[in-house]
Amino acid sequence: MDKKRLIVVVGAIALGIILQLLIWNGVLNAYYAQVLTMMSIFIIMATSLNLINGITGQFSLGHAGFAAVGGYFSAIITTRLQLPLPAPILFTVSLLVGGCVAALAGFLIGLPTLRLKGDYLAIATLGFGEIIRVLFLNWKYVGAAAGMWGIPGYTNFLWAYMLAVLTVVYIVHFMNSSHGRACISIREDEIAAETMGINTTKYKVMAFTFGAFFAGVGGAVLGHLIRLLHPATFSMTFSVEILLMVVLGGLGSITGSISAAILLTFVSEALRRFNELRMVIYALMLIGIMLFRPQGLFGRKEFSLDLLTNSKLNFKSSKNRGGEHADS
Amino acid sequence: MLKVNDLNVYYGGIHAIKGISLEVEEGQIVTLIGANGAGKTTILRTISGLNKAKSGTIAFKNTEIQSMAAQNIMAMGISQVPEGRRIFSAMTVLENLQLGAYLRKDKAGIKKDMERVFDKFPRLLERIKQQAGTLSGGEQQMLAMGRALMARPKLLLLDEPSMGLAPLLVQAIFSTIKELNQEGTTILLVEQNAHMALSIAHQAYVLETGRIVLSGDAKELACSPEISEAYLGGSVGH
Amino acid sequence: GTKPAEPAAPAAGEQPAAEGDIIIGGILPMTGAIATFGQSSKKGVDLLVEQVNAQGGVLGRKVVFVAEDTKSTQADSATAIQKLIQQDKVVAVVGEVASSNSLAAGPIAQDAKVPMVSGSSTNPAVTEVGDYIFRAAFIDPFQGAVMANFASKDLKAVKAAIMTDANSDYSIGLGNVFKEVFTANGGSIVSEVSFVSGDTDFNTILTTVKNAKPDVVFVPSYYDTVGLILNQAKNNVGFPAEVKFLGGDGWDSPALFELAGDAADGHYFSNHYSPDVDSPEVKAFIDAYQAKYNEVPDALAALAYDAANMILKGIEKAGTTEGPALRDAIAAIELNAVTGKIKLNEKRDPVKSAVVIIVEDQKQKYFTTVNP
Amino acid sequence: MPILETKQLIKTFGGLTAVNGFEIYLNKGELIGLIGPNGAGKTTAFNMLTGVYQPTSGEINFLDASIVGQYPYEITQKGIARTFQNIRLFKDLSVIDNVKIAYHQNVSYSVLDSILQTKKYRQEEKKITEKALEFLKIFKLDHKSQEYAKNLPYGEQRRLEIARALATKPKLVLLDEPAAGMNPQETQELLGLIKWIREYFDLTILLIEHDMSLVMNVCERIYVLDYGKIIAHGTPQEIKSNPRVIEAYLGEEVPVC
Amino acid sequence: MAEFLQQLINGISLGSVYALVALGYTMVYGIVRLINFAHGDVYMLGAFAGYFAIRTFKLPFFAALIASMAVCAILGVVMERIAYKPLRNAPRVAALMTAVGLSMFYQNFTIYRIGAQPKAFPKMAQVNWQVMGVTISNSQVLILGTAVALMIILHFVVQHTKMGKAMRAVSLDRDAAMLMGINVDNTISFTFAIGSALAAAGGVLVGQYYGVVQPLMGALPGLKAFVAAVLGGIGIIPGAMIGGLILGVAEAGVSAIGFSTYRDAVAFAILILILIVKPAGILGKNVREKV
Ligand SMILES: Nc1ncnc2c1ncn2[C@@H]1O[C@H](COP(=O)(O)OP(=O)(O)OP(=O)(O)O)[C@@H](O)[C@H]1O
Ligand SMILES: Nc1ncnc2c1ncn2[C@@H]1O[C@H](COP(=O)(O)OP(=O)(O)OP(=O)(O)O)[C@@H](O)[C@H]1O
Ligand SMILES: CC(C)C[C@H](N)C(=O)O
Ligand SMILES: [Mg+2]
Ligand SMILES: [Mg+2]
Repeated sequence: MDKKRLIVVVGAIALGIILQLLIWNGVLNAYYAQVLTMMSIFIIMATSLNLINGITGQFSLGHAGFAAVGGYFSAIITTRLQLPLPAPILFTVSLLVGGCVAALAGFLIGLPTLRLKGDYLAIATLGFGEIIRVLFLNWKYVGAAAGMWGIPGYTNFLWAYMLAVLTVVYIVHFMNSSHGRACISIREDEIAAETMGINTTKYKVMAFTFGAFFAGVGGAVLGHLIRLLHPATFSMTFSVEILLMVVLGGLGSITGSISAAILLTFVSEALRRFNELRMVIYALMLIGIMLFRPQGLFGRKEFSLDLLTNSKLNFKSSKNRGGEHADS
Repeated sequence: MLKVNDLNVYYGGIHAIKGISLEVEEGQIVTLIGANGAGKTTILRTISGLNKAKSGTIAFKNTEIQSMAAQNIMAMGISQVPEGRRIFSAMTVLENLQLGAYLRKDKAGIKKDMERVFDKFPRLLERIKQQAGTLSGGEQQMLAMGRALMARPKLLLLDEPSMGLAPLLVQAIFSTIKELNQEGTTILLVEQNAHMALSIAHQAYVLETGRIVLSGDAKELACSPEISEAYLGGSVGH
Repeated sequence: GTKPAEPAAPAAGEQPAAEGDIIIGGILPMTGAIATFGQSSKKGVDLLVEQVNAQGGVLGRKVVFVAEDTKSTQADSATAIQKLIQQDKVVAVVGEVASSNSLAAGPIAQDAKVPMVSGSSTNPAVTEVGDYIFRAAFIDPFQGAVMANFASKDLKAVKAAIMTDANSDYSIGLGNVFKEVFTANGGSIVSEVSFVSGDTDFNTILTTVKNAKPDVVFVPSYYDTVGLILNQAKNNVGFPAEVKFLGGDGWDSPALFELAGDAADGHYFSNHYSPDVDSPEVKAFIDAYQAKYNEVPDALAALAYDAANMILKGIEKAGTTEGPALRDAIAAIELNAVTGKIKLNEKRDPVKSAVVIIVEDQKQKYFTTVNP
Repeated sequence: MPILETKQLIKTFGGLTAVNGFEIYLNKGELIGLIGPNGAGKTTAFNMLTGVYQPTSGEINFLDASIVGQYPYEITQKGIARTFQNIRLFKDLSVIDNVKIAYHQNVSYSVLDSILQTKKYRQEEKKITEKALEFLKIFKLDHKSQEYAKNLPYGEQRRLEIARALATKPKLVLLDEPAAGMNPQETQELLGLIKWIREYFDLTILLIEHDMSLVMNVCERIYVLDYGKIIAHGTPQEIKSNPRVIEAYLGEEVPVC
Repeated sequence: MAEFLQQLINGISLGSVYALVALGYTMVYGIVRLINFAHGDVYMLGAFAGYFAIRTFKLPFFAALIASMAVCAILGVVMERIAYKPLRNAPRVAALMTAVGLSMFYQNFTIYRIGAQPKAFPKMAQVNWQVMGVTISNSQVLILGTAVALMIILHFVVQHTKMGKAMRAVSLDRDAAMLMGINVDNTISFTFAIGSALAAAGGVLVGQYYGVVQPLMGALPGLKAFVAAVLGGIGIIPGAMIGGLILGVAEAGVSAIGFSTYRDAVAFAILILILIVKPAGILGKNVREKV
């Protein structure tokens, strides 16, 4: 790891620990802790969707489905199996299991959708997400329509935050490797990528698998935060909400996703008490931002390129053309 | 017929056209040559209204058109074969040609012009029902030309019509341009193939990074040593 | 960028709480899939707070109600109640409407020792979360059994069909209880179909149900859907008039008759109260509600009104707003509420009688009372 | 022994036979031209050679093995690289990233290596960056390595596309109209470049071009395609004077001065 | 047999509701390549416009239908000018997200202004016909008939009229279309006007068919219509009809054989299977890009 990046990562970890200390000694109350935790979860969700949508250019609307798989399977580990493990280990195991089963789902969904492009892929992944939801809705073992409750509240801010840091580090490192560049080249021009010797199938499936893994972890963290899982949580609206964060931050920009996840969570909180007007204002704000910055807050750039990526781009006078990949 | 005066065009901060003035006499072929990125396309797009000039005037038949909308400029009798052909790829060859005549109402005239196009480009008739996007590069160029002709323009703007064409077709295209001109269409021609362009043009302007550096009679320019040095690649011929 | 959220400004029209006021929180689905229930509930509580303050408040202090939107989701319910407890220091919370959301909010209230009273969450699990969680409604098993017994005993039905909303645990829960009790009574279930909330076309499943030739059809869902179902059953699918449709408290809304028209006539549902029931509470509530909002209250409004009332009466009785004392006071409450007599059992669920209502001439009519 | 040989390649689109019995061979180290009227099927032939289209029938042997039915990436990995008639750079990426991507198949570190940023990853990444810069230097693009590809002038984009193709370490390069859109001056430069890369990288080259000043000056042999069929094959001198080719393709010369 | 036929009729009438909404969806998509997520909500607003036209302004049904179409046509044009036009040269997802924002706005603004409670939409006098033991109502026939008629008209307009050619030209290449003398702004406005008027017609017809209007009524049919449009090949007008009918019949079939809890899952599974076989939808041509 180069030095600058090491500083960022160490700084990020330190920030997490400081915040958690403030939470423990009550400077930040449980509400702030909850909001910070939600922000972390959305960072996990948004950056992992960015891997699929922004970096690899595959328009996916099924992220909620992966989160559902991760959430439910991790909760099965912590509630149904009665494993004789201490809580932190049990939680770790459940996160891994949730992530892996979600990754498997991502892999399976990635396969048949390879033939599809743009909007067709979007609707197919949306369909997969809905199918997953309906399956949970009918699965009595996990409570079916009543949802699964009594999940231990293992998630605290520190867990969510550290997992978010891990996710971001993973995705940034991946992005900056030859494998990540392969994904980016698929987004830019699939035919050209193929003639560069890149197995586009492999990398699309890989992006779906990795993206789904982290979405699964995100779902697991969420489940152990609200201590309840309900199929309705993982509806299409949830996928759209995460997509909003990715687009708002800038497709392909990890710092953009992070900022947008924080911003939208914050705004949604700040507006909560407006009740019926809450979503009206929220919607107007979204439209406003999109009109004002169509390429997203960060475009395709990173907030501090020096620190987070190897390659420094010379961004002069260029119109961002992100999102062209969505052309069918 | 067309008078461009002190034209300045910007792309964001980039000053692409720097105070250019040029004139096209009715009935002539005027060619605009220059290296890649000199601003040739930009001038044509500004004339046809796709780009807007920051300052300067463009007068067509004594009417100032620089602030008119593209479709209204077309309606005045200016037609353009854009760079990169820009045919309607998911439409058939026939539909592309019909769209060329979008502003026209004279059915009989349209039919006649359609025949004229097929006469000049028989390949298009062979492919009349084919999706334009699957045509070969050369076929697409023919279609783009044919489509522009369907508007029966008074002034035809051609942006690199010979690009990607087989030698035989390059000759064909150039003789078509000449024919069109003889039939009364005024032509402003942008070309990389300076050789050919100068051979059919009356007047020529040489462009370098947004400025006109040379202008004059095409035949004279063609034979001038500076031109053949810089734009004709020395003594080239097959 | 991890700045904590600032407390939001209160929405227009709401008075900010002053020193010494009693602040009651509300977590309600004001937007999202079940916004209609949240809005009715809020109207109910607002009415009560207005009435109480007009009479000098509670313990001589003014009552302030702050409602937070839950967007009809679990995650938002959890955050909303957290915010009320931490930021607004509410002494108790009304809500959530749906059981699944109450289950997400419950543990937080329990941990913070702040009583939470849900008006309409009917899943038994809601109050099992802990001793700070209460409700004003009866629970699903009771209501489902009421209608199953009513079907077999009063209507002498032997063949029943069940239509449930696959997305709603309330609906499915009631369906299951009905099935259990009805078959135990010797009846048989001839058809079970489901739909999802938001559907508008029920012709297909109604055709299936009709062809199974049931004596009764149990549709434990909400009035917006039920209105359409009854309408299509009569007008499109042509159900014979002898086949009775049965439902639960979810049917209770004037909108049902608007949507179903005369197609609702002759069918039955169970409810917490009937406007016909000659109780002063019901009459006063309906009059006040109509005066304030110019519409007839639905069950959600009545239940939320009662839930908030349980809290305020609890405070009065406890003489304090301290969590543990308030909890004990609410647990021991006896209240002649709009939706019936509320007295809680050891599971903190009200032991209430249910009324069965028949629809006649597009109006509710009291039919019978069933005691637990 | 030819490095590439095709037998009776046919490609039809619906009712249209775009390529009809295409047969060519390329010996190692040769620089061969493929010319023919527009729509003759030249690009389609390239597309079959690189796996972008599946031939309707026929054989393609590369290095003594059939490559019919393989994916484009497999064919690239076997050693065939190409450029496109309409430039297909990764427009929104930097010049150097364009070249780095082409190195992908030669990268040996795993995903795990890159996540953990192991020594292997760091060494190889360093090597890739160095190599890519080296390539850019060869193509005189190194001073623009951080520029967006789409911001390059046309001629440089063409050069970058060739550089990118060569970075895949091919044995055979297919160039589809590399001089299109270039002025005569630039075409002359390109001509020199093509000759030079063949020597330097020890390549076999097949190129499609309509600019006779290029084709006739660099190619050792030329195939002429018309209506999907090879109608002539020979040295530039033979082709220039072939009446069929003149009639179908070249036409008569027009003197200017 | 009679039951089978009845269910088929049920499926077809559900499908024609989807088709009716999908037509406008697909047309707007076909011309501006925008998944107008707010389309389902324009349908809802159209239904409300019809509701108020009948309830408040006491218009007869058909006058209300026309009024609602006119209101929504204007709304469509305004919406395009304000929210989509500035994004014409922006990445496509930007416009998609604005559409999501608009959808949220329409839904929540309606909830805010009118309330979330459903309202009863006045029904037309119901006539049921019995054919071979199968019940068909006049509303069903009206909706199916309208959908088919609109499909034919739209298809004709887009494929064979001058305006239609202009619309398609705009969809393929705006600059080139301008060079043909086409007024691109007007063409796009026209597209949105028609698309939104169609949504409104759908809203009013469906509103009266089911007898209800409410702020979220556009969400589910909007989604299903989108699925139907994709199924048929998005941008292809007859595809919307085919997609809608397939979806409707499939849903009815799944419910009829007793799997109603899995209805949506099966509908989506069918969609995915069809897309795997035909990646551009049933009528879509899967042309590999020519390189
Ligand atoms: N859309 C654009 N955004 C920014 N800069 C542009 C744009 N289009 C053209 N330019 C710049 O304007 C200048 C003139 O470009 P123009 O396309 O007019 O040149 P040209 O003479 O037609 O070149 P060519 O021979 O390559 O077609 C160039 O420097 C080009 O990079
Ligand atoms: N995907 C396709 N669908 C239908 N027809 C096609 C397709 N691709 C190519 N064709 C047709 O096949 C023929 C050969 O096209 P090709 O692009 O190979 O020509 P070319 O020799 O490269 O011509 P040019 O020199 O103009 O580029 C053309 O008539 C073209 O219209
Ligand atoms: C309003 C309803 C959705 C509430 C329902 N009784 C429940 O417990 O979930
Ligand atoms: Mg140009
Ligand atoms: Mg070609």
